[in-house]
Amino acid sequence: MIPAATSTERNIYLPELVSIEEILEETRDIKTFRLKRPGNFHYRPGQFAEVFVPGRGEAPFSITSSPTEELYLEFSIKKTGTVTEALHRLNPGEMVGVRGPYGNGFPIESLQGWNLLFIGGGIGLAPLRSLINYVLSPLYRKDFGAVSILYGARTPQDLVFRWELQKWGERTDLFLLTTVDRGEPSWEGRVGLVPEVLKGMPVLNAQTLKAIVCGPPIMIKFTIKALLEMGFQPSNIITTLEMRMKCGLGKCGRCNIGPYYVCKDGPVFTYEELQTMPEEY
Amino acid sequence: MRGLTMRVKMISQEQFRKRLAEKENHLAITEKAQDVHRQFLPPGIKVVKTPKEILFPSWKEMYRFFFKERSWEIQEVEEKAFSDPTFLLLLPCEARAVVEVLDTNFLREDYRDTDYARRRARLNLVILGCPAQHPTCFCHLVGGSPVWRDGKSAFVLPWKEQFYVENDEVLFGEGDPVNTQEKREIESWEKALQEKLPPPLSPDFPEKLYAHFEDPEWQDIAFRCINCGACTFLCPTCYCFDLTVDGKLRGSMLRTWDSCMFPKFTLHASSHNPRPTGKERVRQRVMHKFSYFPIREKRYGCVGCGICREICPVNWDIKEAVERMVKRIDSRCDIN
Amino acid sequence: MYEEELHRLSVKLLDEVEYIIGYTSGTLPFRSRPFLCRKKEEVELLTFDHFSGSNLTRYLLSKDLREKKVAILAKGCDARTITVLLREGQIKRENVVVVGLPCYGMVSLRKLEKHFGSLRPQDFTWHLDTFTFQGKTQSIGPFLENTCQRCLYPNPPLFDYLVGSRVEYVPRERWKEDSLKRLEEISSEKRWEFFAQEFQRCIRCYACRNACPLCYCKECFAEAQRPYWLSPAATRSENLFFHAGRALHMAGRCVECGACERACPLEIPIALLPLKVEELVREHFTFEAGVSPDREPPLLTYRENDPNEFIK
Amino acid sequence: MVNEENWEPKIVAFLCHWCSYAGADLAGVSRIQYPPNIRVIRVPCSGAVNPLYILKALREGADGVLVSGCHPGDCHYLSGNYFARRKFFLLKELLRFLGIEEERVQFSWVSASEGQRFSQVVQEVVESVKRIGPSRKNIKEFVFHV
Repeated sequence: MIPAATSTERNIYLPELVSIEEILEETRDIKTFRLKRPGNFHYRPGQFAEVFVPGRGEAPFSITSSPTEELYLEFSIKKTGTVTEALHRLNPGEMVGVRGPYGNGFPIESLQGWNLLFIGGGIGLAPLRSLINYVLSPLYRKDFGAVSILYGARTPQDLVFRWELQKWGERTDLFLLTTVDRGEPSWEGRVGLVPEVLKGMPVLNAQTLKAIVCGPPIMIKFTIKALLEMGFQPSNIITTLEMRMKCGLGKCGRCNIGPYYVCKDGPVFTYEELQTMPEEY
Repeated sequence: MRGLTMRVKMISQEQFRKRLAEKENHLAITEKAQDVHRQFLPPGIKVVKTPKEILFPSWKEMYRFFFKERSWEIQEVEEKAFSDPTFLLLLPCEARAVVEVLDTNFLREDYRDTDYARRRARLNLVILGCPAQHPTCFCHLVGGSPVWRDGKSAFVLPWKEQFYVENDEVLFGEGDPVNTQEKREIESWEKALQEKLPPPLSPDFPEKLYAHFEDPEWQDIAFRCINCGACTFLCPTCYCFDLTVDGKLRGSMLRTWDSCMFPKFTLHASSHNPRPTGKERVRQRVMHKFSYFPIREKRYGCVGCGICREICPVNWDIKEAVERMVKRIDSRCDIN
Repeated sequence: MYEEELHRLSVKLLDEVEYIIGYTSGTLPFRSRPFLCRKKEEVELLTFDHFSGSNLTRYLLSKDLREKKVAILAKGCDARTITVLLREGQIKRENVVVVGLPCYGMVSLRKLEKHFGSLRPQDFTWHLDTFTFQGKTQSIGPFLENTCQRCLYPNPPLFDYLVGSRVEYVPRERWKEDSLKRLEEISSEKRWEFFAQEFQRCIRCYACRNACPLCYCKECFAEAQRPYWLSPAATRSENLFFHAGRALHMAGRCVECGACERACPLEIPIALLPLKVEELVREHFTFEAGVSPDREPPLLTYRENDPNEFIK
Repeated sequence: MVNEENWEPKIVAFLCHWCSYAGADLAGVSRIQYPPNIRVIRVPCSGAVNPLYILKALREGADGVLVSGCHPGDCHYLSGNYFARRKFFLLKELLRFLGIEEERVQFSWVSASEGQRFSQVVQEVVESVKRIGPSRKNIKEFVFHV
């Protein structure tokens, strides 16, 4: 017969309350929250967690800090809905619930030994940052080849992780290119849409490169088109998908694209897998 | 499936009715099972519209939160004594919905839904076999049959003024043994019944349907559907749920039924909706049960009970939709 | 009813409109269902019988039909719904050709089965307001839906074409069956027990809301997050909140067609609430929804002598 | 859940800013005593009180709801209370039809100068709600006490 649920068995929907240690204002509508890391919470870059705001609701956010940071978890959250709005009203020291980690995360094993090209758009840099810092950490840097990052945002005010971009820029083993869609007099860097700037980048040898793309759906679509034209194999293009999620456990039935549950079988997919899925995301 | 150790017995109709009447307050029966076996049943048994009312209730508090001494606290909801029945009389198709679909989703090893697991372990299924196929059902189409059982739960089949009972120790009490000749008779009758049924869908139908995602036929199939949640809420296999918070300074996280027919089911915070109109949502309902779920779990997500056909306000018919897609697939028309 | 006349008219109509929204026979006994007729060959499938209960006007609001020129079959109550939608600017009059159907009332299968037990369609032959079963012809009155028994507008007040002949009597006077009146006569405590027991059963599948052509809000208050009115939990108090709220949103709009009650999969008599509100509007604000397009709706205007004694 | 003797009803009062709220203010300023059971919510006009506010208050656990605005004719927005009156009439009759106690939802017109009358109105409302006891018919099922 079906084994009865023992009372000790964990209620899979129960979050763990942790305190907010620090809140960093990235842009006018994006904040980075640094939370104390819940007990035995082990995760891979690219995984996400359900953040529960008591009295308001719960929503999934990709973890933007790298697993190599033992003490805390970071989420970069844009104010768009009821839960994010409630989060943006919180102050350091208040409590939120964290449940997870969920999702498959980036395929670290298949990235090892390859040169990596990270392409981020707006808040899409958040999930990538977890992988970038993981790759750049002293422990794992040797496992990966050359790293280049192309990051675009709408305007200079929308650039996130500015201090980290600074740090990445100073590193010698890394090529960073930041662009904005609409420039401003105070902005000396590149101006142009990410897919165009990508085509103009110095000659990239597509055979030894894996591209990891993250950003708004339109940017992903055109970037992937550009990558294919540059000779990237569909299996070497990796992206994360955005779907409405509630449970994060592959049970509540809403985040599916075809037979795949984005919260369990994803959110990270290669473009090769995306091609087999119906156009419904 | 019929091991030698299977305990079988024959009981009379009076004993069947008497024992059920005795255990009345531990019993529930699904409305469809009551319709099919009305003449054998004692009055007064609690009727439920769908097995989900007991196993996966339409709303349940998952945990509570409250603000006390300047900090939040989270508390599990202590289980008050279950008043739900411990025996559920249901038809083979509904039993199949519980065993092969709801269990698959809620009792998966990686994340077990403890509320469902507790209720499921407590509930004994009593499957009442159908003497013949009801006009509105199509269990044959999806690999079921009017005499399906899972070999573990009790099974009862009306047989020549008596009842053939399998796997029951508690409910119906003592019965006279079944001699081998009678047993063979029952088995051959069952085999004959199953042969008479029309053929099921072809084994590769899920993959073929998957390829017909962009078929324009979906627009016509979805025209009359008004996108309410009636079919999904009363369907024994639909398990989609929503997690909503209710309450500000003290409240609960509620797990409630949700439906792929509602537009907010897949609405993104950025107001993008991958399934914006009725067509995508109706297509999702059919594709999930006849393509996506079978591709993942190697069995159909629909058990052919026909409840959604009976209760639909505009008589949208899932069997008709599947048959139209079968015709589209057989007519070899390539759509992309 | 009126099949041949309807088919002849539909063939002619298909020259000037792209679609005809009508009814066709269903896949289950005693059921007919909405049907989009596009081509002349499909005209034969159009039917109208005592089980064509759904209100077709809601299909006029769907994205792909809204801009097109469409003909629609409309019973008395459906035609009133079209007037309300025109008044509320949801549809354009020139896009809609209304084919009026004088209606003798929709029969409730539940009442038939309660009286005759399980039935087969072939045992019945249906005439305008009587039917023959096992050789005996009897009137359909006692088996009509609750709303049809108290109907005041069997003939469509608005139409471009009228099929068949007008209904000579007003059903409410003829059948003298009024489920709303019966409920008003019992004590308020008993009424509460009745409603509490019925709302306990509701599972909030929103079939009633989605079947109603006048419930076309982009985001219904029952599913809103900002502001958050009620939770999706189908408890008695939340269901009461939803149904009372919806009934109030129907004030001066509900045409008493009963499509919400017929849509309910659990057969809960939810139309009682909008009907009660509509009765109040008729009595105290002397207004009837969807009858004359130019009258000011009740909640958009006021009068000095509106009821006031309930206010301290 | 709540013992009957020392039970104090919780009443939500929607007071229109221009008249009833000012009336309540006047009652307070002139030290007129009235029961402390009402929780005041200031609204621009009685016409701004959506019947869903009242149903929501009952759902969240209010034992009684009072909506008070300017006398017909005094409305700062000229016709706000006239429109409101029709909506309140429909809500009151619908709740009565459902079999919910009359006293749960009460309405009044109190002008800015009627401080005394405001305290009488509140007095009446609190007494009548006390007579019918705590609200059980509308309160949401998963309320819990910490």
